[in-house]
Amino acid sequence: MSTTRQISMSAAIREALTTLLREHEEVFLIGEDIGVYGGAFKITRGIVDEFGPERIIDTPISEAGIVSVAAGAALMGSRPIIEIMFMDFMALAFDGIINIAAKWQATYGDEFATPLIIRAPAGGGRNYGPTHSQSFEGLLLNVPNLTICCPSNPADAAGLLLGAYDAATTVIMVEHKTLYARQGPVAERLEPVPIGQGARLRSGSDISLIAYGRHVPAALQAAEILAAEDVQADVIDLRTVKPLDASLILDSLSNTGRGISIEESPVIGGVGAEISAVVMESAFEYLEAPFARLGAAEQIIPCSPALEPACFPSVDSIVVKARELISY
Amino acid sequence: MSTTRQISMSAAIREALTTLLREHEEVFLIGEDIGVYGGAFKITRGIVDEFGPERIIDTPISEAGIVSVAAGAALMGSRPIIEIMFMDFMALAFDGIINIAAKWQATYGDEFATPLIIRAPAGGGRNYGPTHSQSFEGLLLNVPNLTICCPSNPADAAGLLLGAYDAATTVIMVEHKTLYARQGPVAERLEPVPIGQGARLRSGSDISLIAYGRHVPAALQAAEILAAEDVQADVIDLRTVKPLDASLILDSLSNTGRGISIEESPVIGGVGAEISAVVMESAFEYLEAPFARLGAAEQIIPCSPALEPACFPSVDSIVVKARELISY
Amino acid sequence: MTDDQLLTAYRTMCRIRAFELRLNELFLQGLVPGTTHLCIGQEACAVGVNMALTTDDMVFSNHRGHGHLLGRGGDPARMLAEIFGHPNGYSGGRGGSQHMAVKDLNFMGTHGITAGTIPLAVGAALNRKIHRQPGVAVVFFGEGAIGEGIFHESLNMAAIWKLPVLFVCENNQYAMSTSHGDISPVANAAERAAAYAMNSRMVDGNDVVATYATTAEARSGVAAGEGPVFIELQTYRISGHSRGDECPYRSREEEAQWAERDPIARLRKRLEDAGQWTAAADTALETQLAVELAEAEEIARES
Amino acid sequence: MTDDQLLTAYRTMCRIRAFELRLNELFLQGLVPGTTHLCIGQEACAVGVNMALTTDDMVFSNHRGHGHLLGRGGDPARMLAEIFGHPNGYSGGRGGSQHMAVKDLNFMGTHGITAGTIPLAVGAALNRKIHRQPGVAVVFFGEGAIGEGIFHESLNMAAIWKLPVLFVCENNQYAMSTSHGDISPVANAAERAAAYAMNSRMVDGNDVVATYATTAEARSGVAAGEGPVFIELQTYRISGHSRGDECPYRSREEEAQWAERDPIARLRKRLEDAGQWTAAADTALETQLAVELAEAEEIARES
Ligand SMILES: Cc1ncc(C[n+]2csc(CCOP(=O)(O)OP(=O)(O)O)c2C)c(N)n1
Ligand SMILES: Cc1ncc(C[n+]2csc(CCOP(=O)(O)OP(=O)(O)O)c2C)c(N)n1
Ligand SMILES: [Mg+2]
Ligand SMILES: [Mg+2]
Repeated sequence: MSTTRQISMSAAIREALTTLLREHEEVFLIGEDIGVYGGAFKITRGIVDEFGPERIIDTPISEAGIVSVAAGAALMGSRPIIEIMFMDFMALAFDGIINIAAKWQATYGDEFATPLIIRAPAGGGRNYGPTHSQSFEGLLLNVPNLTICCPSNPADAAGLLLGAYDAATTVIMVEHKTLYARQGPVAERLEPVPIGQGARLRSGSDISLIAYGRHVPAALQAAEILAAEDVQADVIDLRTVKPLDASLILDSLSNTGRGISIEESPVIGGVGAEISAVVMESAFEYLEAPFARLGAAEQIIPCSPALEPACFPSVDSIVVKARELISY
Repeated sequence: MSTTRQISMSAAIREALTTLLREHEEVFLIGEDIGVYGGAFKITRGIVDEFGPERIIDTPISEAGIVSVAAGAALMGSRPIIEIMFMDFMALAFDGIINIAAKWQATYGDEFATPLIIRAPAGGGRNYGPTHSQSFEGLLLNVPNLTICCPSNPADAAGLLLGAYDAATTVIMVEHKTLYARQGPVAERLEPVPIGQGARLRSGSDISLIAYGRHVPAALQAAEILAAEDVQADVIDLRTVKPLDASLILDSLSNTGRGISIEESPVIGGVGAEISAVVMESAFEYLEAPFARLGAAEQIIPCSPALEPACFPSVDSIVVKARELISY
Repeated sequence: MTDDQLLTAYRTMCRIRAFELRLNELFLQGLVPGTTHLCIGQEACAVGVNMALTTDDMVFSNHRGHGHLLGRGGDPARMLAEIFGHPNGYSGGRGGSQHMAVKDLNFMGTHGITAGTIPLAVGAALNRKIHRQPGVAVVFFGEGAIGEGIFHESLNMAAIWKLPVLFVCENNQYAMSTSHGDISPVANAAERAAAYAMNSRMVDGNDVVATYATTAEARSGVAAGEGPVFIELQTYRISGHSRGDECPYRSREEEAQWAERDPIARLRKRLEDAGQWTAAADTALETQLAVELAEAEEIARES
Repeated sequence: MTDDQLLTAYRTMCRIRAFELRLNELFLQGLVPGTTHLCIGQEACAVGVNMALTTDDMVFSNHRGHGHLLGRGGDPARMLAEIFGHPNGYSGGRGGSQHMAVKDLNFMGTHGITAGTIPLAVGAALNRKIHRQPGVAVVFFGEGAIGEGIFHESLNMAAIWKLPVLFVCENNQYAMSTSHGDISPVANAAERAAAYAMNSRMVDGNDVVATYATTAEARSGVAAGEGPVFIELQTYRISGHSRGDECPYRSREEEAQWAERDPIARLRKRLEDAGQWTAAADTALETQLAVELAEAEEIARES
């Protein structure tokens, strides 16, 4: 493995975007205020200086148009990378995602591919309130032909972008906004992370903690606490939530017999429901306790710092749930 | 119980709409071509003659606008009932559903309720192809504060509309288009069906068949076939998929120890995933075989009569899966 | 249009009409799955526009797209196969009438979501502009599509970026049952272009010559980088919206008035008046088209 | 405007300015969670429009809504409580700056989705029309909101149904970092109204008198059933878009030019010139507002 450096997830994403722009003239970036302003989260800051406004395209406030216009360009050979300023606004573009991007190639044939990468800062934890804190991976899971990635660290955030480019399909990149500033080791030369492969971040035979995005660090912390109680957690970072790495999940559960999914989407109909169902179908015989789910509460995400944290899984709630399963 | 008559699901829905319009002046219908044309499926045929174009509002082709404009009217006390011509087009209105209708009251307080009933002909089986055959209940399940109903027969279709009116929240009414012509017994005077209550249509102690919409008749047929093999199926019609009737599901599974969900949404991240997870969490100790899911295939829904049927559960696939679980 | 072009236009319009009429028959016999939308009465739009385009141009269609595809050179056999849901159909039977595309023809797709292809055309044009490639994007849509927000977002972007797009609005007076007057505050669809400072044209879409000429003229400006143009083609859907539509929302008088402006009859009269066409030629053409179509149907059925 | 109204307008504008300046300080001290959008420079819009409305009118706001709510009579203490995320806030702390509504004031909500309240206003007006109730719907939005499809769908419906809606576009020249010229093919936002055959007005939104007069005049037509009106208020966001915006997208010269047109300074000058106001009065007002605000802050903090 090549040497690494510590950089933030923002910097890693910026580097991956720059790399793709340099290596492939078909790539362009498109979104609101991504040029001089660098986007609401400053991910694209400075990129326009190198590539100019023809490839770093600032748009009107038109999420639906952005996605579908990009799909049209993709249809002719472009490889657009879209930024939707907050994932909440993606709801405005669901027709383009569901009825166009996820369907054109499947319907009309392989000559009609519309490969898109759609990046979106997502999730809670910043007190932005009900319309600026959602994460739609749980909802989008039910759309056939869609790929959904949820990186938890700088190397994966960059690597999944390269992997998404290679996959040449419609990929939703869910970037948790609380992770942008997090530092992590990244190889000198960025390496693609293949779509659909999770990673085991810690081995343990007592309980599986299956997480993605910002809940991966939380799961690792919970694992430390549990280890002090002699409970060894197997921590899985899904990295891609669609397609799920079912074999890694099975591998983990067949060892532990107990597990928890930890997600940013609401629990009902979310990613954990799918994981639980997959565990049911593939690891039933190994289960020693019912597989459990943690995720966002069934409500709006409030702005108040006093109210918001209770809406999401935490190191504490993971530990509590794990103890419950261990003593089941 | 009052005497009943046999009418089609179309007629039952039409009667429920007429009843609501007569009894509550706050109710109006809004949608595309619902007046003189009676809607693409002729559900509202003739209604405009009684109530006039001021209460049966034909709109431009503007799904997003229809939902959000109706929400604005609801905010001031109206009780709009929307028709989205095909559920596929609801993707254009997801911002209004997710970021407005499902959030306004929860965010701003009870004085700011936006009660809406959104009816949508949904699902496959009519060879309408990829953009006219989808059913989004699995996807919408992940939206907090939303109610989703999927009637399987005329009485429930009418009764759930009355129940949705009483519930005074945002209710998505998923009407499977292959059911419109189906006849069934309906009480002389329509009776509301409370939101959130499933119904046991057949008792059995060997296996639970948990279905909704058009798969309920299929489950009942499968139950007949299984009965001939001495397998007694417990057939549950969910009627409402959000909120799920978890106690009925538990009640059934605790008796049978085996079960299958049968849905119109794609399997991954669909309604069955949630049911499976609920079964995992509540009925784990009773399970004698892994709970199984049947639903739409992970692909576009093709137009071809030769290809489409294979995309959906069928009497056959239910029976085959049931046998598999019984001999597990 | 040259004399030859006029004859070609006439033949193609008749081919479209024959295709649609036959499809209607097959429908009534229950031989067509799903649904379909016929363009009877709008043949001059499909043909006039298509004839003014080059092979580099990218054509986007909508739900009422048989004429657009036939006008672009689509193979009736593969279209029928698609409509029947057979494997040899343009989309392998997956798409049916509302979802066919042909890469070789730069025909980028009919589509079932109203207004859904408008942004795709804008994106295709954006691609051309970035990579300085030839060809303009052309998108056909009905006047009803103007109600969709994506219409607005698309025209706005095309205008600010001066993209090579021709927005071709076939105003056939109705969106399903809804008359244009009931859903438009402006009398003519073309007036919408003002909001985008976009050039617009209003043409008699039942006159293939005018349609061709306007499209050709507009296209050359668009191709030269002068920015998008909005063309309103005023026409009429002679057929119902889709299967089983008895058109209770419009009057028989109105239908009769428009029948007098039937684009095929008009062109035939013009050709006859100019001595370019005869009743005998017409009978021969009719027979030829019937034979062609029967062959196509045969191939489609077996495919 | 009467002399009294002018003084009221001035005081309210100063109250809004003081509120926003204090909020900015609190922000910089890290005492405000989430984010917030200040309307410094746009006070005349909020006040001029609100003063021309009646209590029956329903006001819809957007993300930059503090001025709209204060202008409607909102309680600064409850607003600050909401912004702090405290239970006594207008939305119980759930909504924060971008999500507050006050039923008693018929203030139907600030909102975080750009253009999201435009259709709500149309729906509120539809409700009024069906039930023949008094009051018009008024919606504030920025010129950036015009990019959204829902803007188009909403104006279209309001126009065809002749609904009582005032569409108030505060054109503050920028949507975040994007200048109006970069995302609009037409020079003035009001030109968009042409696509809906809608009456429109263009006003100096930094002149509270003109804003008031135009709104009052437009409102009376709207209330009389003459259909919706689009008002463009030309103004400037003196503050950055939100926290930490150093405005690299605009020039210091431009900022200086607009600073000369500061709506508060202009109104003060006018009042002073007319002998209605003095420097002493101004100092007294400043003190009074500071005291008021400190009290509100105190209440908000403890709530
Ligand atoms: C998003 C969406 N909404 C509604 C429909 C249903 N629909 C199909 S065609 C049509 C009318 C379209 O009218 P217009 O655009 O004028 O085209 P025309 O049918 O007249 O050719 C409607 C409402 C649809 N296919 N997609
Ligand atoms: C649907 C949506 N897209 C993008 C944003 C992010 N956003 C917040 S305010 C803003 C600019 C709005 O500009 P304008 O409408 O002119 O209002 P102004 O901020 O100038 O008052 C943007 C892009 C959003 N909140 N909602
Ligand atoms: Mg039409
Ligand atoms: Mg602005």
